Amino acid sequence: MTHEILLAGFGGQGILFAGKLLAYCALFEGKEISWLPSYGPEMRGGKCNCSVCISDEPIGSPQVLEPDLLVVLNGPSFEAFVPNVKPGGKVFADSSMIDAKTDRTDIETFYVPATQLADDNNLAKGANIVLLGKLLHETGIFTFETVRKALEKNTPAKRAHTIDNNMRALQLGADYAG
Amino acid sequence: MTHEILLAGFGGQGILFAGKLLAYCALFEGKEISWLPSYGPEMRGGKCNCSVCISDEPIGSPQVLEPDLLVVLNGPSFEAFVPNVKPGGKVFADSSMIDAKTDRTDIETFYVPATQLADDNNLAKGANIVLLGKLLHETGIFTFETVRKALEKNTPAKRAHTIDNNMRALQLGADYAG
Amino acid sequence: MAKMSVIFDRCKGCELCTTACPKQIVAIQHEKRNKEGVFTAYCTDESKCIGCAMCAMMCPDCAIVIEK
Amino acid sequence: MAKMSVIFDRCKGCELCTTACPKQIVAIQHEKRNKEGVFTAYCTDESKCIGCAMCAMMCPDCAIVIEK
Amino acid sequence: MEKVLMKGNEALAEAAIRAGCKCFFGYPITPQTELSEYLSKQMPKRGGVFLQAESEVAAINMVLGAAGTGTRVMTSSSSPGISLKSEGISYIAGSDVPCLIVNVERGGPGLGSIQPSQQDYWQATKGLGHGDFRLIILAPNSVQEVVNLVVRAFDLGEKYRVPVMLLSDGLLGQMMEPVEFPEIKASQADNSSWAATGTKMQREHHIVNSLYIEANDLEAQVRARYERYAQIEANEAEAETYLCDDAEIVITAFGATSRIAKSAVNKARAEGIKAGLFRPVTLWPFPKAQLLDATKNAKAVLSVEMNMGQMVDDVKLALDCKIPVSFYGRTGGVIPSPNEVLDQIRKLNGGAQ
Amino acid sequence: MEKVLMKGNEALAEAAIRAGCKCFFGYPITPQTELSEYLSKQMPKRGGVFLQAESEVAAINMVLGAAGTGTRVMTSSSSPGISLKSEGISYIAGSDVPCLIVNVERGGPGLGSIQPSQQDYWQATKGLGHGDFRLIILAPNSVQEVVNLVVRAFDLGEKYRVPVMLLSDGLLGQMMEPVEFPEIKASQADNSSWAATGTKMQREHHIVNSLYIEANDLEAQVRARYERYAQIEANEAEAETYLCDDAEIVITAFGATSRIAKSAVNKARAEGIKAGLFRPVTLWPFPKAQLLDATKNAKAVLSVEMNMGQMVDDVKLALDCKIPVSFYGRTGGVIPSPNEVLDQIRKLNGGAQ
Amino acid sequence: MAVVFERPHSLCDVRLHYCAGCTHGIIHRLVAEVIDEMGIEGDTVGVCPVGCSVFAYNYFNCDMIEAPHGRAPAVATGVKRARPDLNVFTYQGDGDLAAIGTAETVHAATRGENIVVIFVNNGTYGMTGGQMAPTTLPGQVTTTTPYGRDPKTAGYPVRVCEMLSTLSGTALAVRTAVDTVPHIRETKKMIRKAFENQQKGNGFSIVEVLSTCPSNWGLTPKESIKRLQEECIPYYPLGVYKDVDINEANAALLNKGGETK
Amino acid sequence: MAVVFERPHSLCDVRLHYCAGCTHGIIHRLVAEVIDEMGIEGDTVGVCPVGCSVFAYNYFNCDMIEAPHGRAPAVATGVKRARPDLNVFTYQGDGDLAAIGTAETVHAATRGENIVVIFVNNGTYGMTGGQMAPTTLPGQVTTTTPYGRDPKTAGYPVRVCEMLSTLSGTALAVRTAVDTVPHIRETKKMIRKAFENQQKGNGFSIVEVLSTCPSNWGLTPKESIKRLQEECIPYYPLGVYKDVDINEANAALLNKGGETK
Ligand SMILES: Cc1ncc(C[n+]2csc(CCOP(=O)(O)OP(=O)(O)O)c2C)c(N)n1
Ligand SMILES: Cc1ncc(C[n+]2csc(CCOP(=O)(O)OP(=O)(O)O)c2C)c(N)n1
Ligand code: SF4
Ligand code: SF4
Ligand code: SF4
Ligand code: SF4
Ligand code: SF4
Ligand code: SF4
Ligand SMILES: [Mg+2]
Ligand SMILES: [Mg+2]
Repeated sequence: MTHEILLAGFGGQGILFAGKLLAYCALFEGKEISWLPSYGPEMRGGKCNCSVCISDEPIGSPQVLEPDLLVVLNGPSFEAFVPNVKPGGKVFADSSMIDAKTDRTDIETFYVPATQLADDNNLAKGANIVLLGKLLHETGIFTFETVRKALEKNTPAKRAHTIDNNMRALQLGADYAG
Repeated sequence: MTHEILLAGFGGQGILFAGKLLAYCALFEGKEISWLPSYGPEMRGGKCNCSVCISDEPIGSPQVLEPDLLVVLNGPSFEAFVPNVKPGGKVFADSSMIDAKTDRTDIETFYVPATQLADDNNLAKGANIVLLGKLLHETGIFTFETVRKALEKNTPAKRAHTIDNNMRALQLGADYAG
Repeated sequence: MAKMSVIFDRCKGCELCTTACPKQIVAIQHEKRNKEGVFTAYCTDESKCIGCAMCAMMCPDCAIVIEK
Repeated sequence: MAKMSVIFDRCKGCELCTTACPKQIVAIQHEKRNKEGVFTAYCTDESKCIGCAMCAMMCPDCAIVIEK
Repeated sequence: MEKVLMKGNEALAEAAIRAGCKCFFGYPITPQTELSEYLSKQMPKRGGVFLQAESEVAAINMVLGAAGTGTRVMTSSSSPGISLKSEGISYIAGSDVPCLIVNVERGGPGLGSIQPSQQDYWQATKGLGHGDFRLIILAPNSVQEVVNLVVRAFDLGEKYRVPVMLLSDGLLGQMMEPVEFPEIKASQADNSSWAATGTKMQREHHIVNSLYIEANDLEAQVRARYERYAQIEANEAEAETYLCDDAEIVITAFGATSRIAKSAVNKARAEGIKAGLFRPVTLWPFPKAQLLDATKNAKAVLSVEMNMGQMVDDVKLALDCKIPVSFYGRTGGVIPSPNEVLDQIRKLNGGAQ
Repeated sequence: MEKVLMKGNEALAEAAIRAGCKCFFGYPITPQTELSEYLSKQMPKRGGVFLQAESEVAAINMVLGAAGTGTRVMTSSSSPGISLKSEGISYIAGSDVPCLIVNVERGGPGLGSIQPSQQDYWQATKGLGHGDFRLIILAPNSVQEVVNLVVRAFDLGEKYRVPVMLLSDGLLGQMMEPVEFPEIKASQADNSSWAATGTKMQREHHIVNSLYIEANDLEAQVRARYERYAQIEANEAEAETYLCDDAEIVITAFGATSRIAKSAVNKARAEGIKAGLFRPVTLWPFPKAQLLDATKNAKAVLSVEMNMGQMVDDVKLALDCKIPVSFYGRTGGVIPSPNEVLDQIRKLNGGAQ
Repeated sequence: MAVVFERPHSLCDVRLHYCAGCTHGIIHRLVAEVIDEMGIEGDTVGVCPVGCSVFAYNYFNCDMIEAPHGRAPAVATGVKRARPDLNVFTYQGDGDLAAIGTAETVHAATRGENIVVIFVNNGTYGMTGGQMAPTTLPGQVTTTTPYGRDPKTAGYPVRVCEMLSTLSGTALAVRTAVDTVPHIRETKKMIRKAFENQQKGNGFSIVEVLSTCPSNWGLTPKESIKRLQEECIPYYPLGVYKDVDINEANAALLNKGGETK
Repeated sequence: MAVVFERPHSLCDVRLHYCAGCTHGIIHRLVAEVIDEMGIEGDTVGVCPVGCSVFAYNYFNCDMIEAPHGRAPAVATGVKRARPDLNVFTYQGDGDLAAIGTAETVHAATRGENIVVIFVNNGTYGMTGGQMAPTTLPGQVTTTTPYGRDPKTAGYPVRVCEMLSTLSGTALAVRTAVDTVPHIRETKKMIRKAFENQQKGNGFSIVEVLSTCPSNWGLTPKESIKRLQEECIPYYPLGVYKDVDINEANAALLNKGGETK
């Protein structure tokens, strides 16, 4: 089993965090993992993406150029990365932020109004997790149980209350039919 | 004709200036010349020496390791450099500053109490030029005329009065019988 | 008669302009995101604007134009 | 009863000590050069020395020793 | 020990603390920042010193001071900051004090970019400052190896009294991988013969110094140091080889690039091309003997780097120019893809047949 | 023109003024001091700028500023000071602005000594700062050639928009020789397409910059620069050969050392040994073709340097490792003597027969 | 109706990359407005720092030069000495100017270098992600002072205007802020004064502007303005620290022409 | 009779290489006397600069480290942080401390780094042959200001104590001279105070000593002392510029413990 996952959007959208959760899930399952961020010089609002490789074999290049799973939170990234998705791959796109649609038919694309869903449910900045929920729902690569463990590992004590919010966001994504 | 001249002493004794006068004399006579100083980090009182090569041929290494003419103004330099003088070479030593004598017989050594002579004649710091006078007298490589031209070239206008003093010092050296 | 207008795609929704307006007629709308995904500032009551440009002075992104 | 003595080979003949002595009994001799070729300082009148060490305080080369 | 997920930069910092590093002096710069940030959190809690200096120049000189007392000390920076440290590094080498210098390379020259690169190979292996001197250069290619080499770096530095550089890059520094921290016995070489720790009025004073005003003295110092360098060359060169035994095409690549090259080698093998990978772990000393051995069946060597070909000369020299060496590289922060490298291998394979 | 006696440092300064250098920024250091001192006297009288900066770091950045306006500008220093300039030099190279940098080398590493050395060969030719870039390196061996190469340096720098280094040393800088100043037509390349001279509201603003945040953009910049480097390698490499035609033993030596080597060659010839001298005038680009030509009858090559053998690799690579290259050097400020070199030649001659 | 307020001409018509609500943008605009109003855009060269404002070369419409981190005053000196006819300004952050660039700043000031320095003090290293800056307040949490800046180990903040005012070459040293419209107006006035100083040959002028960094302060833009007012201004009092005609102020020194050896 | 004045133990019994009459030698002795009297030779590390005093490592009997030009305060910081139990001092010239080392000096001061800095101000670059230093007086002829230092192009002199006094981490900033025995005594007292500050953990102490450079001033040693009195002291007034308990002086700041973000 090898997953090459790319998450992409603006800085500040929680791209790296979402990738980290996936990486931790894989860690709990004893996989080989690499997680590689790439961002511009801006603190917020700049291009930001994250490559996550999960495999049973040692990982060579950690850079995901042709993802089989793409999570994408803004228009420019949608345009830049959808063409590179491997045939048979899956795309999870935040349709609150992205107007475009792809006409590729060799991949599956899920349009989730993630930002809207998050906002509507008082989960501001939760779009990343909403999309993750959808991804897990569609691929089943990790259970929500495992994600909760990853969240626990990656949430400082004084922000522990956010864990439940994030689990809610996950569920929102999973439940979204769209 | 090739002369490899080494002048050596403490900083502040006018070693480099004396070497420069020789170099200028050679320039006036259309020779190939190199002049190379060597000194320690001290402004005054440190080791200081100066290599002057004068030749009809282009000069390779400018460093004089085995001089045929050695002008030496202090004890440590006398000990360091007299052994290196080429057989047949000449040494001009300031005996006011140097107690030692050499027992080399394959070279000619002139002991001139240059500092004393200069002091006695109100030519403080003129020991370098006194020894130069002796050197020119013994070797005849340049005329006093030429040296005067060199002095004129190397004395800033407002110190022009020193030229005559220096000519006097030259003469003192030339006249010293020892 | 004065007019404050926000350049839709330049506004970053930082809200600094909203604090500067002496007439308190600058606010953030929650209807439409611009191409950066931002809910932008707008003038809540054009008739009250005196064109003092305080909002524009405060805007870090030159996203406000004032006409008079 | 005090004694000022100059360490012959350490003295650089700078004359700073000569300016510091309240008794004006420090001077440079012009008889004998040390190994650096320097005419050194000395006490012109040992009997007048009060051992105040002002000369030594002024000497940059620790070339003066005072006994009392 | 439990495996944890860590960025290369953080793992490096943690390994340094475990290796007994007592002082860190640095100045923020992308992409090495996490390293200092990690230490700023941990050092105060674990009995160490973290100090953010006013500049890289100050930082390297603080390293000189701390190293002069015989303390395990490190600094880290990225390319432009390393350039600023070059005078200080030359002094450290000339003063024969050990320390660890980390360069998390980014694109250059000048301000360049903040993306990963290997453009400082020459600077690290040849020109990091004025004068005749060397640094031991270690180039890990995984987060785990970062950890292992940090420990080795401190030990080597003290053994030979030389500064050691760990040459990382934006890719290794920023990526997270699972990592395990081995039990480390923080050894500290005896420095009682030279360190400036106060004479306690019981010995001659120690002088930590690189000035030898007599040329002959300086020459003697330099020659003595080069004898230690000769020992390092004889004993410490290290390389990893992968499928080289029967390889007709050997890729040479170090650090992060070697991972990409490895992926390419695997792809080439899948196509039946006899490709192998030679990865120098020590860039200086360059593992010449190991390369000769790894290329005994090679018809062509391909150096793959994230620069314009800076390692090529060392490869050629190690091979005594006997096997043709070609080059494929990306620069300025662009990471070559395994497929690009594969293409090159294919070309060479065609050419070699 | 009348010949005058001048120190290498002073002649360099005078030549720079005649070549149209309008600004000098420097910081005192032995053994380059006379250069700045000369300019401090002359620049104000001759319409130029002399500014003693607060440090070498400041000086090189002032050079960047002045060069950014398209002005002919130079700086000079000696080894430790050059290390401090390395970040700035990398920026200058990355910003594609021309300038002249003088290194009057002294003994290293660290504070080292103030005697002549050639220990910065590697730094100059390979590692002067982070990132992929090159400087043109010119190495004169007489005061007259210093003068000639200064003029060339400015012209080359502007022609290719690269920084140029004149690599001198304490020997060349301090020695006086008779020198003649040729009539110099101070040419100044057209810089109207890039220099920051004020838009006058008549053009797009010019940006002098080395930052390219997109890795692909930075790579494109670097590759474009390497194309210029390729032209430089093709067109500008220069060497002097002496008695090489029939030489069985060719000495390679640059700068001041080549004079000593020449004396040794003469002595060897007097003994009937077929020795010759190959002297690279440009150290980068290294005159490879010229070396191949000069060694066509050589059985052995001996590199003579005032360092621990830094040019040897370039010589070997130029020869494609086909002729054995041995090395003789002194370091730390010691100047090799012609007799020492002669001994080496004799040994090789014995060995070669 | 006529446009009475819009982007100044010398600020390029592009999106600024700064985070939402970052006051760098205000300061950029003020500099551009002054350049416009003085009509000097065509004869001005700006020098950008390394820091969040590193892309200033894309924003100012005049010719621009990118300096290495901290070296903008030296680069500006090079420009000004080579081309005294040009107006030269630097735009620098607190890490740039008061940490790595301390020597260049102090010496440009003591030389009375005829340049304008716009100094944006936001108490942190914005660009690299919020490390301690020389001007970080005691107790302030940053990514390299995770337990709050403890002056006993991490040092005390540097007060730049106070320090530079001791130097004879400093003509103008003033601290302003951009938290309110009146302060913004004052800041602009001082920037103008600094450029006018340069045109008069009146030496070194520095305008220190207290600015925000919402991203690294971990606050919203509005909260950041509040912190600026409540924590920063009290520590860094606004005001004119020095404002002299340096030639007059140093007349006694300047008359010391000729050789006094 | 007993010896009442001789070379202190912590000054090695070797010839100093300084030029005849150079007051570097006096200052060396004073530092050594203080070290002797405080009995700290065995627990002291000195840091030498690059400058005429570069060989100080041969002169002080305590352990010594040679720093690159200007970087002594950084090297000393490294020593002190690694080994807070040691007494650490630097000995620096004006070129070293106030030109190339400006940033290191200012930041050691602002950090309140617990070290002693002996600053020998002789208004020139002695070692390299008399170039202009940052403290060279206006009008003074040096080898790089051959027509006399013109502040308009070569800048104004830096007054170091005045500048460093503005920094919160500076505990002691004092300027003395070694032109007369009383001044020499005062200098010694201040050096002692600086070392005592360090033992109390009282932060950064600098003793600026006005010194001569007969060789490069082109004067005899006696004339040099006269110039020091007539030209240097008037420009660089002697006195205590700052003398505080930094913990008390900054109590308000230090109490800002914890996170204030
Ligand atoms: C030599 C060097 N060191 C460090 C850096 C990394 N760096 C870039 S910006 C910066 C600090 C920026 O802070 P500041 O000057 O306060 O500007 P701000 O981003 O806060 O506006 C640093 C340390 C660099 N680019 N070059
Ligand atoms: C990086 C570097 N730059 C320059 C020098 C040359 N240099 C040696 S000492 C010195 C100045 C010394 O002046 P100062 O600090 O005033 O000490 P002084 O000799 O006057 O006591 C300089 C510029 C150097 N060694 N290293
Ligand atoms: S111009 Fe004045 S009144 Fe009108 S919206 Fe702006 S701040 Fe309010
Ligand atoms: S200040 Fe400017 S950017 Fe911020 S909300 Fe208002 S208009 Fe938008
Ligand atoms: S002060 Fe010292 S060195 Fe100078 S003359 Fe007196 S004893 Fe000699
Ligand atoms: S000890 Fe006092 S009285 Fe005696 S010689 Fe010295 S200064 Fe004069
Ligand atoms: S990081 Fe801070 S200073 Fe930089 S743009 Fe964002 S808010 Fe502004
Ligand atoms: S050059 Fe000046 S400072 Fe240096 S030792 Fe001589 S007199 Fe003293
Ligand atoms: Mg900042
Ligand atoms: Mg000095």
